[in-house]
Amino acid sequence: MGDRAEMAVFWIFTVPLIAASLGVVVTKNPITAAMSLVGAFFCLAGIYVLLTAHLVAFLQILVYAGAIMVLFLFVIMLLALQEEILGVSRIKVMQGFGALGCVGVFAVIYRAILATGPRMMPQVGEDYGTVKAVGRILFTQYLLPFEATSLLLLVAIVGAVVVAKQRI
Amino acid sequence: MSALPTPAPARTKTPRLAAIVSVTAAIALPLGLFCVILFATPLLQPALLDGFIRERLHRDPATWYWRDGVYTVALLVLAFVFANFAAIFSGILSWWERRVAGRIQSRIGPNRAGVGGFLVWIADAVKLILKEDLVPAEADQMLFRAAPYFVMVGFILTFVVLPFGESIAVSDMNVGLFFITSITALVVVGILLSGWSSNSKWALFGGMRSAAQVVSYEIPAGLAIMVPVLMAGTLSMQGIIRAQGGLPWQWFIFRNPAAFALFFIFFTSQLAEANRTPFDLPEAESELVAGYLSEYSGFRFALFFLVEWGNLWTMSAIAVTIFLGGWQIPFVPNELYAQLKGTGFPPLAWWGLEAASMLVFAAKTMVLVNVVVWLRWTLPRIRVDQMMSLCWKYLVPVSFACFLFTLLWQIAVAAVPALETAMGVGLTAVSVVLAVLFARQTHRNITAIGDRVDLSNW
Amino acid sequence: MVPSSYYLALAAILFSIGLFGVVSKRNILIVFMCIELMLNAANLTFLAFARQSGNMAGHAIAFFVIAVAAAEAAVGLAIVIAIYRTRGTLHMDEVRVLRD
Amino acid sequence: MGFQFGAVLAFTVVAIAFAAGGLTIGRLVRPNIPGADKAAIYECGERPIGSAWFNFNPRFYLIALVFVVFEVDIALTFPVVAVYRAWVSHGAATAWVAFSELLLFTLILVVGLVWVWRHGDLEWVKKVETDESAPNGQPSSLAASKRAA
Amino acid sequence: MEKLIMRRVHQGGEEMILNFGPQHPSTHGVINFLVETDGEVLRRAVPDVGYLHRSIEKIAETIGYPQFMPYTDRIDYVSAMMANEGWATAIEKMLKVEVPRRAQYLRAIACELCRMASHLVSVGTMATDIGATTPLVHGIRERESINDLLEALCGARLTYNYHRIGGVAFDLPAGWSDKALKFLDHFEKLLGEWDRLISFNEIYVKRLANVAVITREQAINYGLVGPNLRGSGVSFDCRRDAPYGAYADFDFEIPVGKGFRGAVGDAFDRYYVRVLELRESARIVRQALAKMPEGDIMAKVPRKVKPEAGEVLSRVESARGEMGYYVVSDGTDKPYRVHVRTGSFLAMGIIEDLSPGLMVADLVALIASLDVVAPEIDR
Repeated sequence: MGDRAEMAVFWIFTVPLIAASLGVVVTKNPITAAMSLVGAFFCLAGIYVLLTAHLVAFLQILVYAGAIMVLFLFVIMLLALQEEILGVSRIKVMQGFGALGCVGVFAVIYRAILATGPRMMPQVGEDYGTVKAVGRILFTQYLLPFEATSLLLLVAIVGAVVVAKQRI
Repeated sequence: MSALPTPAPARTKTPRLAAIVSVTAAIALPLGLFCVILFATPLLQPALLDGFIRERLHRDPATWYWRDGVYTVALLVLAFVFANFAAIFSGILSWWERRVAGRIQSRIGPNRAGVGGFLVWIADAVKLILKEDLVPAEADQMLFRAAPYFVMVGFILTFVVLPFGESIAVSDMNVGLFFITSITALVVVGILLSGWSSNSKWALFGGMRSAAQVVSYEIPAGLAIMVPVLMAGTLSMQGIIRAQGGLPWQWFIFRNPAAFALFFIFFTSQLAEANRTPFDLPEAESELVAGYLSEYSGFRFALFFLVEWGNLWTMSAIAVTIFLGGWQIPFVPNELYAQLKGTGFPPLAWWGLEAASMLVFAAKTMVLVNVVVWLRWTLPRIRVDQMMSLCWKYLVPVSFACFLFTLLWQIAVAAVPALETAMGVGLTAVSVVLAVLFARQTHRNITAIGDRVDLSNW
Repeated sequence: MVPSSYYLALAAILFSIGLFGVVSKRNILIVFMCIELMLNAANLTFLAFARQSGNMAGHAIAFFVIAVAAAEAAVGLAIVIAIYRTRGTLHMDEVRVLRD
Repeated sequence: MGFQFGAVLAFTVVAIAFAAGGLTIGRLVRPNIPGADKAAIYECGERPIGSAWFNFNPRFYLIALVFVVFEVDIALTFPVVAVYRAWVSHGAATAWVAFSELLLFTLILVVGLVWVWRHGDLEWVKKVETDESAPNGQPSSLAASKRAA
Repeated sequence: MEKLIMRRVHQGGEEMILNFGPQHPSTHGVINFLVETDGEVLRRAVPDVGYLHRSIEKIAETIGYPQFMPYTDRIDYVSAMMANEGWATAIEKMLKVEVPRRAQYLRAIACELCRMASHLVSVGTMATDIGATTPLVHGIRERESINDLLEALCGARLTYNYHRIGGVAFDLPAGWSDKALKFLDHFEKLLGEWDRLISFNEIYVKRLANVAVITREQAINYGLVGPNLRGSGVSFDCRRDAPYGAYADFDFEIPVGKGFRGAVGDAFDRYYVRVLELRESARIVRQALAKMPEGDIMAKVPRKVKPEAGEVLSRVESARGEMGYYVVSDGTDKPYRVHVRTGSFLAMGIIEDLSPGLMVADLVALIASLDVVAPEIDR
């Protein structure tokens, strides 16, 4: 894929990604927010593919769009959350400060990025980012975190079920 | 079959034009679709496209400024071909299912539009396009309209990695099976949205049931998929097929007893994910009227239905790919394809072999499609709590056990390679015996009530 | 070729949007979504750096981040359900008031 | 590589265009005669009682919860499973190491499943909470009419 | 205007209240249930009947006794023959008319064929409600053969109007017995296929066994009749315990629920009792054809039916259980009051009290297993 095409694809994903993320924080309706987030995750997966992270891209879709967002949708639908009970903070000042602070954070990070300057991506092998490559490092270098993840998931399932069952 | 045959009503003769049109369509449409796929899929991929331009047009695309544009157009054309394949084939399958259902229920089935009612699905499509499109006033307008798109995209995307033949797959990604598992998410989101946005209680029931069902059965399906991955050592669909062979005992299903069990688990899970009987709870007509489809009408409804019947093909094709040897032709080694293809533009012999592999794949898939149809018109529907306990208490633990068994099995096979072949031959023989016994019992049941096997009157 | 700074800037934007949501939104559910957004921004940074250095460690980290996000969402949403069913609201200020 | 994933994008575009195109063609040819009755929500021919956007039983949420954890488990196992065969072919020693790694990972998750099972969360709670309006053993219609009176 | 029945459900709680019917595929006609659900589990299902009320009892007061016969067909159009018979026996009791033996036999044959047709619809729709669509079509196919036979006998396929006060309208056509016997030979073999096809299908059994159990006491207390009562293990059948017509001459079993696949009185028992009754009905038809006496098919009945003042109750065993005709005469040529007691109406009474704790799918199974027919509820 040529450079121009790659740049074009980058923007094809980036513009909707930012729009969708803004949608999450701007909208009042939780369903719309959740759908924006789903859109954002799909665009992000596209960006991951551009970064030759194939496995992570589809893991992103599988786990985020397929599992976590289904969970969110379930909760929104089960609790029948309407707009009234959602509203934004009543303290408008908070919002202003929030926006200001975030712009500040962004400015700081952006300066740091500018300081490092635009780095060109190096060429990577055919194997980079594929299932097998990731599997290999998970099997060797990151073995302990890998096993720990299963413990984390075990704790999560127990904790979540206990909490959710409290008044069911 | 009745003891008191009433004289058959005089057959109205199909008009000659309709007869010609329907027979032509019945032959030409599937044939044409497969031909287009056979030629378009390899030809529109960069490698062959470049080769074609270089050898036949004598230009060098590498120097073109708009080379990516050419590829993009090629991809869009390819996507269009597959979208049409999905739409037309699901239409044809809907007709086929209704005909088969007619035979199962000792009635005729659609027989008005064209010979054998073949044109009925076109009539249906035209009718659904011409129908008024209703959106309930109290529904969430935007999400109600958006839901079919989610389902449609989730369905069409399956064709990106779905193989049809040796070189006939749009894309052989290294994450192939993972891709298929992940895009199911789109369908779930679409169904949840359609159920919720309708603001109808029946739709909500259907949407909830469907989402719960699809996500639950994704676990046994995902575990079942892992076993072929373990055996093939790759996630790529084509890679998994290449790891198998053309003869039954070279298929994954027979090479490992756990895979044999998991094939049925996978098939059951796929039935559940496609909302087919006995897992048709989400649109259980006699309980939920039409489930999440209650408020949909016209073309939006048609989109959901297209996906439902299209799923028949995709679910069967996936099962064929990972368990039943895919497009592998008996006694044709994988190397032969590469040898025939050579380096330049492939010769006719290669195209012939590709066509044969496609035929094998389509034939296997159609067998499974018919099994799904057969099940639908035979079995009752299970209840929602039974659906859940079947999944979590039976399928998931058994899948886990099979998965762990396969881990051991792979170690054993690595030590004694003959084990796999022996198991393959043994399980194939067992399956043949079981099939024969089943056929005998069926024949006995048919003759016991004085019926006979009658395949006439199609 | 898209330079790495583009990805990093994008990640910064996502992170800031997520942060804004966490700070200004008072609905627990939306706050959760914003946290997911921030986690994703972090993931994007990991992957961008991984790509820049040609090293796959970032992928493994992104992997674990996704797993953590899932665990967090499962527990978090369970808490959301519990709160909503006992208190009838998801407004963070009100939940805090009702606690004591 | 670009082609493989470009295909996903192209198929998405075409799928959306396909659905949108069909709806647009439909818009040109189909009738459009709206009416209040047609726009009503279907509830078996009666007027709907209340909205469907209503608290639904959280039973489904528990299922989604268990699902998420196992889905993540499967997602994490996939890449490891893909290289398992290669590891096994390295020799018996590596094979057993790889086996025990996957075994441990899976077993921890199975513990979760067993716990949820033991805890009774895979059961469908059918018990109806007895409220004051329907005392046990007494026909509820009596109680209901008492309340109505 | 809010429906009065809305008072019966608990509103404003955490339950969803929805209308199940009248336009619902498995309410077997226009019946409405107000369903209070918590997710998939029902809190209560309150039946709301009356959508199909046609004032048939009132019509009887405005027209003469013989003229009312076609209306009785419409009380229960699935087993119209028994509704005919009930009306005929009631008026015959009033007039003290002795029906000729041959007519009684013909009535028994027609009624049992009709019972078979009705049960075929019942078990078939039950299978459809559980989700298997094929058995219904096979059942309907056999029912078509029965309808052919009945059509040959009385000229109609659904609303027969075959009975007359004092006898029946038509004698057997030539060759009819052979046709009927040929059908029975075929049909009895088919019952085995029916069991293989659906009755003992594992999913089907799991859906019905131990679902909506009606105990023996409940069944008696709620006044259930017919297969619903027998499904709970109570052996009561008007044909045997209050014989009318020719039934005393025949040898047949009364199948009762034994807990075939679960508890006694569950949905499967009610279903399977009907399947077993199909065989018994076929037996009765065979016996009646074999023993068919010669003679008239009509008694001598005055042209103008004008019974003495008084009241009478007739009981017949319809496909949906005991059907009672209570007729009061004031001595004129029109009845003073007619009341029809039907099995479906009684069955509706138990649904509300059985419903708590059932699932939505179980409610469908319960309604189907009670075999309610909407026109019979409302009349």
